[in-house]
Amino acid sequence: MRRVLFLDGKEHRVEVRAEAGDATVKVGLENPGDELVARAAPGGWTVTEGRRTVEAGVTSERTGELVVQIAGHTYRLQSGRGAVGGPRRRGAGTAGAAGGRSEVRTPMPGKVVRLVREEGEQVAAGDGVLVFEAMKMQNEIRAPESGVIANMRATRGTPMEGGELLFVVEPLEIA
Amino acid sequence: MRRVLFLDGKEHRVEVRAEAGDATVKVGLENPGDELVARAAPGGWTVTEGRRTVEAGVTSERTGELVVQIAGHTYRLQSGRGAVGGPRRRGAGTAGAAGGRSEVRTPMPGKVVRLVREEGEQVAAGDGVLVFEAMKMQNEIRAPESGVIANMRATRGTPMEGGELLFVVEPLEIA
Amino acid sequence: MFRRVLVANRGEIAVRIIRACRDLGVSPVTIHSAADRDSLHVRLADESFEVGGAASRDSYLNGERVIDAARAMGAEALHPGYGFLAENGEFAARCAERGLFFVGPPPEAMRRMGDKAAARETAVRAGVPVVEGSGIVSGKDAGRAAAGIGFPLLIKAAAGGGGMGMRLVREAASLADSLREAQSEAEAAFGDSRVFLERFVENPRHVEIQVFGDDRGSVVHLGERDCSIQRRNQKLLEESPSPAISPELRAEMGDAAVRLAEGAGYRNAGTVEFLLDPDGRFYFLEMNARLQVEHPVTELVSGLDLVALQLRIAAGEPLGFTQPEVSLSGAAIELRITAEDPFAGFVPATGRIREFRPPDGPGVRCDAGIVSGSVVSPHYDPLLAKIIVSGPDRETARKRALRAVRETRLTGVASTLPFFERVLAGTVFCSGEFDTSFVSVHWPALGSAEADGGAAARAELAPLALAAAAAELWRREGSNATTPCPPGSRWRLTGIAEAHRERL
Amino acid sequence: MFRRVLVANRGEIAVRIIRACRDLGVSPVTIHSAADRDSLHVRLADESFEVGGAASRDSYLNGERVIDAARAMGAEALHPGYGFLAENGEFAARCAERGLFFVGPPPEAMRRMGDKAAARETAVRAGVPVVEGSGIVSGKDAGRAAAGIGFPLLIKAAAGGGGMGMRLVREAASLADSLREAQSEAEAAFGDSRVFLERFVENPRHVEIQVFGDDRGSVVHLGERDCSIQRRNQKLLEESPSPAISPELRAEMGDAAVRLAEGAGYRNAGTVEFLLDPDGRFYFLEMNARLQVEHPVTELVSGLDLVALQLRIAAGEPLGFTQPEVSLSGAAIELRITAEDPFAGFVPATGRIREFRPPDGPGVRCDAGIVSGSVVSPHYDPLLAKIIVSGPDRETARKRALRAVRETRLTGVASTLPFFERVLAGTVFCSGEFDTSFVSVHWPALGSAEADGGAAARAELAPLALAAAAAELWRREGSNATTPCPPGSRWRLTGIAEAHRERL
Repeated sequence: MRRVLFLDGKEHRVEVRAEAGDATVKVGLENPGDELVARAAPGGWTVTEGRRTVEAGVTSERTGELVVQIAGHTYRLQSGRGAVGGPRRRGAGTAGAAGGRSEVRTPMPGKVVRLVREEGEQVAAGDGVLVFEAMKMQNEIRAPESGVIANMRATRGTPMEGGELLFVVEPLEIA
Repeated sequence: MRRVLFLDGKEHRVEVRAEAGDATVKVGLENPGDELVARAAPGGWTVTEGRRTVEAGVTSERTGELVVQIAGHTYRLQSGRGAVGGPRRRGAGTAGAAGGRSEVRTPMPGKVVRLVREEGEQVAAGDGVLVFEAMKMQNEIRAPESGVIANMRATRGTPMEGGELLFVVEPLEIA
Repeated sequence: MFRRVLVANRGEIAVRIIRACRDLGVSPVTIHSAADRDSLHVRLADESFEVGGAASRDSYLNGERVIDAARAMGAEALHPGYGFLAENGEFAARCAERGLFFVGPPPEAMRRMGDKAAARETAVRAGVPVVEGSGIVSGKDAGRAAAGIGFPLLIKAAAGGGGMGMRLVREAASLADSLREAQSEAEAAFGDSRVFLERFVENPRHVEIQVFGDDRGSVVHLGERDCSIQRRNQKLLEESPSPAISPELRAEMGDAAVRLAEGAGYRNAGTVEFLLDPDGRFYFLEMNARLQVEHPVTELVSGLDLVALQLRIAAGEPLGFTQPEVSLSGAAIELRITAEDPFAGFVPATGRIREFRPPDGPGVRCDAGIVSGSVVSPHYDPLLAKIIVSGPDRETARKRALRAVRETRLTGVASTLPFFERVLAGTVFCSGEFDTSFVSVHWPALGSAEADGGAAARAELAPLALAAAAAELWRREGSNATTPCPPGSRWRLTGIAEAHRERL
Repeated sequence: MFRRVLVANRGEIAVRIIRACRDLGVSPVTIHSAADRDSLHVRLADESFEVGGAASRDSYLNGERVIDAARAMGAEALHPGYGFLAENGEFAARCAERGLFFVGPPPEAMRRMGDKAAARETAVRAGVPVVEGSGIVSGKDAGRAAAGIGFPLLIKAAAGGGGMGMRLVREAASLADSLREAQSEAEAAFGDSRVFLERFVENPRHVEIQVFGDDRGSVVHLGERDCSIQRRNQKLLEESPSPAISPELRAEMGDAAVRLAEGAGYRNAGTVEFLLDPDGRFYFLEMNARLQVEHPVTELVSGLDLVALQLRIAAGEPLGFTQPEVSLSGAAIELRITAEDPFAGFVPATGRIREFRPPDGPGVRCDAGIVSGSVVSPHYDPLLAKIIVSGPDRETARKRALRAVRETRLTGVASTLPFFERVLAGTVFCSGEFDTSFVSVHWPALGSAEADGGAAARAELAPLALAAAAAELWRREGSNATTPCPPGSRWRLTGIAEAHRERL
C-alpha cells in the first residue's frame, strides 16, 4: 500500500507491506529510506526504527486525520486523499477548510456568551470572534484564517451541541 | 437468553436481556431474584447490583470455562452445556474430564524431569505423578481424581509443548 | 474513626478520598450523577447513590439530595473534596443539623474565608499583608473604586476560587464589559455574582501555604506550594519547595498563614494563597477553606497523608504533631493532566478515552479519575489525572516528571501532556526563574514547531509517527490493499501514491 | 556520571533500571531476545540490541554478545539487574577487560560470596554466626556428612540463589534422590552442579540486611527485610521492618552484615540473608552480591533510590552519608505478582495479558514489566510486576496493600493476586506472627472456599461474577440469542436452560 501523508505541512510518501499476518507490517519512508517495523498493540502500534522501539498511540478525531502520540509528543497527520493542496490548518475551534472557506464549529456542547465580531466584518487569522462557554470555562474562539465572516450562525445565550457551525470565514479574494 | 452456570460446584440459572444496544445488559439471577446491570468495559464488564458497582475482568482459558476477576478474587465458571453432571474439577495440570476419565496435559512447554508413578499404578486424588520443569521451576503434577494411571505418555527428559497429554487417570470402577 | 464516609464528589478527587478511607479501614460510599454511573469513583466505592441528572446543579451541587444519600447509605461523615459543595458554609451547617460530620472547617470559618472581602479584613486584623482593594462593587460604583486603586486591576468574585469570575482590567474603557463577564461567570460558577476590585501585582509568583488545625486549637503549617505555572488563573503545575523561597521567607509566610488561620477560628485543612512580588514581598490573596487539587505536592515533601489527617481531625482526633516536628524534605512537582488542547488555545476536549496508562515507578504517583474507556463529558471540569513526582532535589523531580510524562499513554482525547513535555524539557522551567506570566510569555514559543529541546525530540521521532500512521491506515483499509513486493526488494517509491479507498 | 548505561536484563527489573537512568539524566539502552522484541523494557529504552534467540543461554546469558551489544550502542557501564549474569564473577571481570564498568561488587568479592561454601568461611572469619554444615558433597560422601549434621537437613547449590537447587531432606532414605534432583536443578539454573549440606533450622523467619559500600571502603546497612512469606524458597511477600525485630536486634544484625561486607572487600549493593529462629538467634544464610528483587521495600522506608545509588557508586562517587545518617521510617510491603496459579499448586501460567491496570494513589508503587497485550512466555521467570506499598505503620501498609490488590486489574493469565488478597485479609498475616512455613501451613485453608475474611468477601461478590459471566456469554453468542421480555416483566426462570450454541 502506498500513500501520501502530511505532517506539519510537509508531504511524506510511505509504503506499507504486511510481514506476519496483520499484526506486523514493514513501512518504507522516502527518507531515510530505511524500513521501519510496526507491530499492532492495544491503542496503537509499537514502531521499531533500527534499534529504537517506541509506543505510538493512534486515534482519529476527524475524518482524514490521524493523531499519533509518542513519548508525550502529539503528531497530527493528514492522509493524501481529500486534503486538497496540502493539510488543513488548525484554528482555535474545529476548523474545516473547503475550497478556501473555513468553517468554525463548536468544540463541544456549550453556549456563546459574547460575540466580539459580526457577520461581514473583516478578520485576521487569530482574531477573537466570539466567547464560547463550555465545561464552566469561557474560551475565545478565533478566526482560523484571514478573511471575512460570511455566515454567523452563533447567537448569544443559545445552548449548542458539539460540532454545530458557529461561523464561516471566507478568503478576501473570494468575498 | 437463559443459561445455567456452575460456580464452585453449584448450579446457577441466569437470564440476560439487552438494555441499551450491546453495551448494557440486564441479568436476572434466581436468587436474590433482583436484576443486575452489566456494562461492557475494556477487558470485561462493570456490574451493578443495587448500589454496588464493580469491575469484572472476564477471560476464557479453556473451552466451556469463563474466568471472572473482581477485586482480587478469581471465579471460574462453567457453562451449562458440555458439563456433564456439573463442573469439572481442577487438578494441578490441565485436567479434562470425559466420561469419568481425567486427561492431564502439560500446562505449558517444558519437560518431565521425573516420573513418580507408572502406568497401571493406582493413585489417590492429589498424589504426585510426575515432576514437570517449566520456566526454570520444577512442579509436581498431581492426579486430579482417584483411579488408575491408564495412559502414561510422558517420558523423562523429552521436551513437550503446552497442552500435550501427560497421562490419563481412569476411575477404579471402570478400570 | 468513622465506620462509613460519604465521598461527595467525582473524578480523581473522589478516587483519592476513597483510597484514604480504605487505608483507614473506613467504608467509602459515594454519589454519582446519571452521566457518571460507570465512572471509576463509583466502581471503587462500596456503594454509590445516584443523586440526579448530569448537570451539577441536579446532582453534585444538590445539597439536600447529597445529605439524603449519605443517610440512606449509613454514612456518619461527608467529605466534600474540592469544588461543588466544598466551600459552601450553608451546606456544612446543614450537614451538622442533619447529624452528619462535615470533613472541613467549621461553617463560620468557611463562610468568613469564602467571602473574599471578609477574608481580607481577617487578614488585616491578623497582621497579614494584603494588596490594596475595594469592597463589593457593582456597575455603578465600580468606576470610582477603580480610579482610587488605579490600573491595571483585578475584578474578583467574592465567592470565587480557581480563577472563576476573575478578570484583569488594564484600562478604564474595558472595566464595564469585564465587570459584566466576571459577574456572569461568578453567578454561573458559584450562584453568587458579587465581585470586588484589587490592585494587580505585576509579575508575581503564586505561592501558597498549607495549614492544618485541630479541635484543640493547634494550628501548624506544612510549607509552601509554588503554583506560578497557570493559565487564566487555572493552575497547571505546582511544586514544593518554591524555587523562590528562602527558609527565612518560608518561616515568615508560614507564621502569617498560621496567624490568619488562628484569627479565623480555622480547623482542618486550609490553604493560604499569597502573591510574591519580584522583590520578595508577599500579599494575602485568599484562603481556600478545603482540600486543594494540589495537596499531593505537600504530601510528598511532608510524608503525611493529608486526606487521612482531615478525616482524623473531623473525627475529633488531635493533629498529633507540633510545628517543630513537621519535617519537609526533597522536592515534589504536580502536573494537572486536563482534557484541553494546548495547541488550540487550551480548548476543552470531550470524548472517550481510548487508552490510559499512567506512569509508575520510584517517586511517581498518579491520582487519576479515568481508565481506558472512560467518557470525558462536557458537564464537569476537564481534570483527568494528576501526575505527582518527588525526588531528593528539584532537578531529580523535574527529570522524573519528564520521564513520567513520556511514559504516560493517553489517547482518544486531547490533553495537556504535550504541554508538560515541552515545559519540563525547556530551559526556563529548569532555571526556576519565572512568574505567573510563564504560560502567556513562554508557551507560544515552546508550543511552536521551532521550539527548543522538546521540539527537537519531537522532530527526531517524526519518522516513527509517520510509520505508525501508515500502519494504521493500512489496517483500516484492510490487508487486501497491500502491494506485494518480491522478497528482498527495496522499497520503490515512484511518484504520487495511487488513490485508494479511504476509511479514516 | 555515565552518559549511557546498558541495562542487561528484561522484565520489571529492566524497566526499573531504565527509570533510574532517566532520573539521573543517563541514556538507558538495553538488550532483548527474539521473543522480547516488543516487550516493555525495549519500548522504554533509547535503543535495544537483539542479542539472540528466546532461550536465555542464547541471549540474556550470552556474556560476550551482551558486552558486544554494550559496545555497539556506546554504553560505558552495564547494570546486570538480578538473575542472568548478575552474580557471575567471570562476566564482571570480562566487562572490566573490555572497558565496561560493571554496576556491582568487584569480581573477587562476587566470586567469594557467590560460592556459598566460601561465603560461609568469610562469615565465620568475620564473627558472624552460621548454621553447622558441610563442604561440597557428591553422591559418595553425602551420606557421611549428613550423618554428622543430622536430619532434617538442607541440600544447597554452591552457586545457588532464589531457592534453585535446594532440597529439604527429612530422612536418610531420600537423601540420594534429593541430591540428584538438586544437582540437576543447579546445573540447569547455574551451569554448576556443586551442592553442600546444612542443618535445617525449623520454623525460622527469613530476615535479610541491605548493605551498601563505596570505593572509599565505607559500608553502611539500610535495615532489614522480612521475607518469611515464601514457597519452596521463592519469596512471595517481603516487608520492612520485620515484625519480629527489636531495634537492638536490628543493630546487632546490621553490624554483623557490615562486618561481613567489610571482610569480603564488598562494594556497591548487597544483601546478607539470615535465618532468625524462634528464640531470636540469627544465622548467616548467604550473601546476594547484587540488587535484590525486593529492594523497593528498603527504598520506601529509607527514602533512597538504591538503583541510582548503585550507578553513582559504580561511577566512583562516595556513598554521601554515614550509618548514623541513615533514617528508616514507616513500614513497607512488597507483593510479587507472578504468573502462577495459587489455586493449582502455583503452576506457572503463560499466555497473553488481556488487561493490566496497576494500582495507584498515595503510598502505592508498582514496578511492572508488562502492559495490556504483553505475552508471558515460558522462557523466563514468571515475575510480572511488584506492588510495593508504604505507610506510617505496618497496619496502614497492610490496608494499602489490600487496597492495591483489589484495585489491580490483571486478566488473561492466572496470577498470585488472589493469593495476596487472602493472605493480607487473614488474621495470621495481621498478627505478624509467622515463619517461613506460612504458605505451606496456612495457604491450604486460606485458599479453600471456606476460609476466613477474604473468602467471605469473595462469596459476597459471587452474584456479580455470575452476572458478568452471563453478560459475556450473551455477548459471545451474539445479541440474536436474546430472549425478548415485555417491559416491566419479572424474570421467569423455568426449568433448565435451553441448549444453545456455545461459543465460549
